[in-house]
Amino acid sequence: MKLIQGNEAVALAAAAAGCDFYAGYPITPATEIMEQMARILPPQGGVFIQMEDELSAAAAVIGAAWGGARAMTATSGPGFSLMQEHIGYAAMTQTPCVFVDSQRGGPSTGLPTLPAQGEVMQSRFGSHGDRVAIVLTASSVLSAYEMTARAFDLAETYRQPVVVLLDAVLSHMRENVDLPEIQPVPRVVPELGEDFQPFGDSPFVPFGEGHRTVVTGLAHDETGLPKTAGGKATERLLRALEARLARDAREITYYRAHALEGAKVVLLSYGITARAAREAVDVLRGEGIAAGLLDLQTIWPFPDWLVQEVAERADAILVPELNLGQLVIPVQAAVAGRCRVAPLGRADGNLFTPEEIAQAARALLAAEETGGVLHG
Amino acid sequence: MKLIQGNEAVALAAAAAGCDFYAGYPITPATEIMEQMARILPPQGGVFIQMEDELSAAAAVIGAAWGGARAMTATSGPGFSLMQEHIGYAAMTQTPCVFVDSQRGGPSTGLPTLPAQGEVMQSRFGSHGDRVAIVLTASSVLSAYEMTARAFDLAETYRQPVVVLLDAVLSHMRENVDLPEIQPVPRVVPELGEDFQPFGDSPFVPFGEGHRTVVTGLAHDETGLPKTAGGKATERLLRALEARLARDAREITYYRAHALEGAKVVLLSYGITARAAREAVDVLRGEGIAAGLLDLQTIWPFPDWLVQEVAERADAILVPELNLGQLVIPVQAAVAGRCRVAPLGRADGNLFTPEEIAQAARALLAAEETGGVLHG
Amino acid sequence: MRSDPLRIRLSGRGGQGIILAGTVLAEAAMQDGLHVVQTQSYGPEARLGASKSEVVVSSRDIAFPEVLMPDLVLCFSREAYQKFGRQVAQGGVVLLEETILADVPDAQGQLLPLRRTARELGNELALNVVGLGALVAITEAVSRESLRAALRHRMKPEFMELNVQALEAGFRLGESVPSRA
Amino acid sequence: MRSDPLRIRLSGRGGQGIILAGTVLAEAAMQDGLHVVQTQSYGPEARLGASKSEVVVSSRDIAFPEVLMPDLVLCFSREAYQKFGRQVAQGGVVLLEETILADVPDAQGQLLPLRRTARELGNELALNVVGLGALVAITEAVSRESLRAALRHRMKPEFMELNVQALEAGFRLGESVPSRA
Amino acid sequence: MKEPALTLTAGDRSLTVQRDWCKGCNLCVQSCPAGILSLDEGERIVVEDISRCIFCGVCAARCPDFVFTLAREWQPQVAMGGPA
Amino acid sequence: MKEPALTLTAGDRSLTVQRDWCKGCNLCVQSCPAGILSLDEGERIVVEDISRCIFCGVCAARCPDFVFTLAREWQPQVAMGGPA
Amino acid sequence: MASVGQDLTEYLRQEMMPTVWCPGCGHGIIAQGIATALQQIGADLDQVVVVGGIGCSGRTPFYMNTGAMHTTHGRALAFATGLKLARPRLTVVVTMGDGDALAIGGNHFIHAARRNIDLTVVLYNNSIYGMTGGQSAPTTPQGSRSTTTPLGSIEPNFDATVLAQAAGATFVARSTTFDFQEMPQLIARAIRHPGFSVVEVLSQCPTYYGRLNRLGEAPEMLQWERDRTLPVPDGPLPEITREDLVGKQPIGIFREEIRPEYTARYRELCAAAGGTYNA
Amino acid sequence: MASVGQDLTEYLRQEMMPTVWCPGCGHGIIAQGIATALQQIGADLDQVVVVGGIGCSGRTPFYMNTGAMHTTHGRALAFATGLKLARPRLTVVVTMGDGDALAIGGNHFIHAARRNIDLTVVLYNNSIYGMTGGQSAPTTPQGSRSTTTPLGSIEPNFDATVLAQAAGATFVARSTTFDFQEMPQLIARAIRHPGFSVVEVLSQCPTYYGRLNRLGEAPEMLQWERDRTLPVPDGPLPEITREDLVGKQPIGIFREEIRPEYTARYRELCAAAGGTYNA
Ligand SMILES: Cc1ncc(C[n+]2csc(CCOP(=O)(O)OP(=O)(O)O)c2C)c(N)n1
Ligand SMILES: Cc1ncc(C[n+]2csc(CCOP(=O)(O)OP(=O)(O)O)c2C)c(N)n1
Ligand code: SF4
Ligand code: SF4
Ligand code: SF4
Ligand code: SF4
Repeated sequence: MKLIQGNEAVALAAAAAGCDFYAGYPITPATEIMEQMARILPPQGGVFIQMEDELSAAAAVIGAAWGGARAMTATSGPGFSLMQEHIGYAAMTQTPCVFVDSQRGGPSTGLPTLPAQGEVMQSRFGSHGDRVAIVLTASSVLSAYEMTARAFDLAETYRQPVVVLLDAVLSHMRENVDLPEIQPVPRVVPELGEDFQPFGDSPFVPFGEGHRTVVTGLAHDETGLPKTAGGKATERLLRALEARLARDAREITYYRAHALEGAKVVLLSYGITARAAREAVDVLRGEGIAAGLLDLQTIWPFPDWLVQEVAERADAILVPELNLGQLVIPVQAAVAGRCRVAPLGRADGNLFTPEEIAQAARALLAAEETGGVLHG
Repeated sequence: MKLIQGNEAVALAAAAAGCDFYAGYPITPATEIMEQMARILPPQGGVFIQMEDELSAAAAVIGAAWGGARAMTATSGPGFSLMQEHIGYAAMTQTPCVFVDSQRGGPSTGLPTLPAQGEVMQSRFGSHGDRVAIVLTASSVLSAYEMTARAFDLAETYRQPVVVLLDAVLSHMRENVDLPEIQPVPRVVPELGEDFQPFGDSPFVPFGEGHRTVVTGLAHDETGLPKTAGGKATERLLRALEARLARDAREITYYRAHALEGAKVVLLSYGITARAAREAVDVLRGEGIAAGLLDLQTIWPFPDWLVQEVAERADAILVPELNLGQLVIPVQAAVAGRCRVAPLGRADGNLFTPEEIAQAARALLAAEETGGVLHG
Repeated sequence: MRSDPLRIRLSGRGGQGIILAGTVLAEAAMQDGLHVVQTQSYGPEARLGASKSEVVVSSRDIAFPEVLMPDLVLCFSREAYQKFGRQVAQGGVVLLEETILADVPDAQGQLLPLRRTARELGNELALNVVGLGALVAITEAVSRESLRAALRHRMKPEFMELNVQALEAGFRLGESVPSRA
Repeated sequence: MRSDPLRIRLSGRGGQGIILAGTVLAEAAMQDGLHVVQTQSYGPEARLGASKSEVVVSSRDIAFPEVLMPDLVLCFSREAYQKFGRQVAQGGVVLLEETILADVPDAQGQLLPLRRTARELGNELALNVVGLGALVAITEAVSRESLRAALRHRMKPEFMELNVQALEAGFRLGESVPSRA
Repeated sequence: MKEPALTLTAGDRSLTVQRDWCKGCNLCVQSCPAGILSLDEGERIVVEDISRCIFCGVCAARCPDFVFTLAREWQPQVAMGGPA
Repeated sequence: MKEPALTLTAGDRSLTVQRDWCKGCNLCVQSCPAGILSLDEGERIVVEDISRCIFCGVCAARCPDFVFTLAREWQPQVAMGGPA
Repeated sequence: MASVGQDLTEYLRQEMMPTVWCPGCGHGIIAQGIATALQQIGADLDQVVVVGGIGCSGRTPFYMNTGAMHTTHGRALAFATGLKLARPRLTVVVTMGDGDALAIGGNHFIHAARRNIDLTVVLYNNSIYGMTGGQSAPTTPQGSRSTTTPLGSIEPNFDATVLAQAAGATFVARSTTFDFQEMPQLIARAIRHPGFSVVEVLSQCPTYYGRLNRLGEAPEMLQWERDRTLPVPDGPLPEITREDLVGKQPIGIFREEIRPEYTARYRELCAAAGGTYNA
Repeated sequence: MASVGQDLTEYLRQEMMPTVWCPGCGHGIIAQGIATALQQIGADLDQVVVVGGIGCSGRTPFYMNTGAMHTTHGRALAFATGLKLARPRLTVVVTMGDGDALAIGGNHFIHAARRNIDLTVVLYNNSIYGMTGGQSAPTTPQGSRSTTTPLGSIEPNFDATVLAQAAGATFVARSTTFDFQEMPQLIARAIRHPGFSVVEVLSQCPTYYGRLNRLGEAPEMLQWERDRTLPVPDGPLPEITREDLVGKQPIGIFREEIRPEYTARYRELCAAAGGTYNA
């Protein structure tokens, strides 16, 4: 049992998951992840480097991955915006690596020390072009630990950049936890025959290990060469990844259900907000209202199937989140009228209190019953 | 009547709308906008500057706006990613300015000379934190001209950065057009009394005109000072803008309807893709199928109300777009089960042909009739 | 017009002035009072790669801007022929620079000595204008008058004389073709 | 525990060691075998701004991590009292550094000579530890043994002696308070 | 929220002290050549004896928090790069 | 898609020419000290008379497109910074 | 004439006081230096804009009773470039931290210098990142501690004045917060200089740099500043001086040179094109 | 021993030929120079990675039969820094255009130089942006034409070698595509240099720079390169030479100096912390 901070949990989990390269640039409220890595890595012979900015931090992470490292960086809103071009590059080049974003109040410099959930859509759509994204959230110190470790696994398995979203409260929050054991996914060194193709389904082979790979952000095919391959190859690779993730949806969709059984009003939430929502559920249940919580830890790929399952059985879904209404959009899209869906957003740097959420849930149910309209 | 290119139309429209400052960085397929401005501005005494990168181009545009200029920049995917932090800053500081993004095949370096519509969601959610976004699209040289001019108007009216989305085909395409007259929105110089508050509903007052404004990306209130104002003030300002745009929704939602009357299958499209969709509608109508087109030119704020009106009367909506499925998400969210919605995406650098779209519409209708399931 | 809409594809290698030729053709169509859209496509190579320029001309508003099956094809180089030259609508016309045959013996279309003609005028760069002239003489895609005017409008003054000569040479070349397509 | 969950808010100015104090308290609660969450909040100022550190202790899993209405309040500075000090749950305990009264004459709570006690030990920086000791002596939020252990775990060795003394002084200070809250 | 400033005078000269901006850093205290500055219990600046003030302005120049203002044109009384 | 390269020999020396990579820039033509290079109709390089080749390697060094390869160890025959 | 200690009330934005800076932070002394410089040159405050980056130093604009622009981390010079070009009559002073100007903002720094645009950079160099809590900066001396170099930094540091000169700045100087008389004068001279000017001011961050490197509190740090610097005569550093410097940083003006300024050149360009710039 | 003209087949990625470069583009000559340098030093091609930015120059990695990384515009050095640190045994050569390295990538350039990390930059300087069609670059000489400076550029240009030295690079040289013998040798020497090395190679872009500035086709441009440069003896430029240079750019090695290299310093840091770097 240990009392540790969210940011510390991320650093410890990364190290346990085999992370041996960290490149970063300081920013509140993510800085302690970096500061921890600066202490953890050198004694292990791992690399820690403070880069000149977030553009280069992300680039160095990708370069290091191609040097064979398990590499990560951590940042917050403004830095996350600057990393978008390179997250897209990592996706395009099938580079396993991990990006942590501790969300603070935005937009712009905003409220550097206060929590938000403003990067839910940016983590999926923030990079130009279009791609497939894997994004996890955490709501407790323990889940920050677990999700960081999972991020390294998913990065390795799907050869993609994986994003973990925290927030200013979680980053700095301390909880007592028993840290679970972590086994890093082993790296399989494949046969490097004449016809080895470094992209597509292939295992990841870094530079210097026998194959003179060509890595490019240009459209390319499984060989990596942009020569003849046009966009069709890129689209094929993207769709294949999308399909693979869809096939594995049940394994990679991490979530926690609380009192979901028989719930008529479902709170669909994630990250730090899910904690208030959990307390709200208990309050509502105490009042005899059949409330339940779906706490999504995997938000991208968005688990339509799971939300649809829930929507089939519920009368209404309320989506509390610390933004102007982001994840509620794919929720509404997935629900497609199966039940009512209402957003509950705030962007003032404060957490929702359990009572605020309970109140909104009551109002939603009331509107439901009277057939009234609730702004949504 | 003139034969001009899409990029040229943007430059001409900007100049006609009073643009007197351009800062940019070259990138295919947007470069000609910059090259045109390099010729147009100096003879008019306006400022043209090539900056060191897109980060600084966006920053210079915002700085120039505060110097009193009507300022713009143009870029494409990779540069648009780099501009995100500053677009958020412009939003937070209520700075009127215009960003043009000519979309090319992505992600990453992708297909620099080929068209895409990969930045539809990024143009709304690409910046960290959350904000309100105004984004226009264009599907012809004439509409590139019109929408650019509108962008300057909206930027001025709402004191916000406005984004115009083009694509590689439109940027380089030539059409013969009669350029309409443009009247730049005049700038009203307000009373600068003791209690003048430079933010919120106030008209925009640049530096050097009597008020020593404090401009910051930190959370602030109507005075601009971050001192006591917390996130509540920021959220209040954001929600006020959101409300104002919602109130003006019917004026600022530019769209074109084609054969929408009585349409059972509606193609909801935008930008270059809407042209193929229009031809597809004619093909389908020719076959006796009641097809129609809603070509959205204002995509953000997303016109839920308009889509809902259409959904009420249609059996199915098909959303062809050159990405993996972006605008279809808010469409599905808005429709909320009122009718079927299906995506039709491609991300290989090619345009949809009219026949491909018609084919998908037929399949959608068939699935509809037999109750079959269409992937979507 | 041969058909409405009329779809024309010009192709060649980067540096051969394909896009400019398309623009001139589009401008001529505009002067003929028609709707016109001109699009272009090229690779990362600034020079030498295969590039194409397409023009759609119609008496009505043009929706889809690209050309799927051209009615008229004019092709200046081997790489362009290999990439773009083999698609043509039924009843369409294909005009090829004659030297393509050396590299692609099974090339299908009317062979024209475009490069040779340009060289005889003293500048091989006039190739594109010769081609335009021939195309218009053979197909009457636009009026000769409009084409002459468009050429004057779009070309740099220093090359004007050369280009006017090249256009007229192109017209003659087109006229000399036995069976007018 | 006085209540389950028990909600504690420590506040003061940046530099007074509020967050460290919260961490030590949380660690002590952990050693008592309880669930604990500690959160913190501070402004842009590295020093001097009002900051707070909150600890929730419970025998069960803790959902909402922040403190809305604290059961126990310990406040070290004027700015902190003005910003955070006036909220307290019914029946809650408020402990204030005595000098706050000079600036805020209507301050409500048990005044304690925390700073004076620390200064007497030779280092005003021990203020936070004195406060912790007093808090625990008065409210029994955590066990003294756990608090001593937590302190040893979290403090830099070079300040250990000072801090142990400060803690014991805090305990005595708390014991000396007439009506134990 | 600015508290009223304290104005201390000696003859035709005066020193204005915005005490509530003071953060107690000691820079002025250690650099005052007359040694008339100190911090109070609450770590706020105190001018002990304005009559001994030589109006050199070093306190103002050294204070990072704009606490002191000399009311009349200041003439440097100390050597360049004077007491720190 | 690489076409087979042309290998031209003179005695124990040989010059390999990958003609399909040639872009007709003229750099080699203008720098060949023996003057045996020219471009054909299709703007592709032609070695007119290999027997006059002095195997100086300048063509290879000047060609931006890797068209020429000298098969044996090359000894510079031209002064440093030779013909351009 | 020195004017330290004069009434700066009208130069300071009273409602923003007290500052967010820590007790004894050198940044307040530099801010005072800027206000004093503005007073010395008799600036029309309605026509002055102070543009800051993000960092403790970047907060300066809030405290100046001028136009104020608090921008994004590292990009202040890019904003300022746009602002100055759009309204060349403005006096634009740019306040940046060492991390702000030289880490994330290094590119804008060298490009603004290259253009020789009439902006004045006051570079607050406290050898560390203050705002985010003491991480190393490109100015952190090799061997120094920060929270990201707990064992001492292994990176050589930039000399901002050397870099500025190499990039093309036409006025380049260094001072310290110890030098309360010269520093405002240098800033005033830099503002008057028609071209890109840089005044690097060595500043103390007692909270992080001082604490992590055991340099004591603010008063001791001022002494430390004095001890590690050496005033040198104006002009390019002669080699001999470099020898004398061993372990010390020179302070003074290293370059002051008139070259065509950017907005002036732009004016000529417009004129050549038949336009009137900023009519 | 010079080895120009030798068989480079195994150094070139045959399946990517012909290159995308225009007829007569100098970039192919530089690429050949890199291949020749790798041959000269007898590099194990499995342990070489050529990292390129975006631009015509950035395409070089595709043509080298080594590991190849074609990154993003301006950031090649940041990718290369991560790569080198993760696997210090690799030989990493970074190819960047002048816009790539000095406009958008200027910051990474000066920071990699500051760290003195063992990377070799080959800077393809064609005075313009080639890939995007002839816009001005920070290297475009004042007065020159580009599509964004139709009336001639009003901006002073960077000297990459001066900037690199000011930032801390320990090997700094310049050559041209005209100098086909020296250029590969300089690159070989730069690769062997244990530290951050920069070889700027002046290159011709006949398609844009040549055409817009009426400098003729490739053969004429090579002459123009010769005429605007002057070989100087190795070492720092003495003042006298600067005088001689008037209007010419010096070519040669301007700095070659051994200072602790970054990965070596990192190895020591790990050792001090009890770890073994890159075991
Ligand atoms: C894009 C971005 N990255 C990082 C940060 C976090 N950040 C704020 S200030 C700062 C550095 C502060 O150091 P410096 O510039 O030296 O100024 P000081 O605070 O020391 O005055 C950093 C890294 C940010 N706000 N934005
Ligand atoms: C972020 C970003 N901005 C802009 C571009 C467009 N772009 C591609 S290459 C290039 C400049 C090329 O010039 P240079 O670096 O000098 O190399 P050259 O092509 O001349 O070899 C630009 C601006 C891009 N790809 N990415
Ligand atoms: S220098 Fe200023 S802040 Fe510091 S103690 Fe003196 S008056 Fe207070
Ligand atoms: S140098 Fe090379 S590309 Fe140029 S003409 Fe000669 S062989 Fe052809
Ligand atoms: S952290 Fe350092 S630089 Fe920032 S205000 Fe405090 S002392 Fe000054
Ligand atoms: S555009 Fe210029 S730099 Fe690019 S390949 Fe062509 S000649 Fe070379």
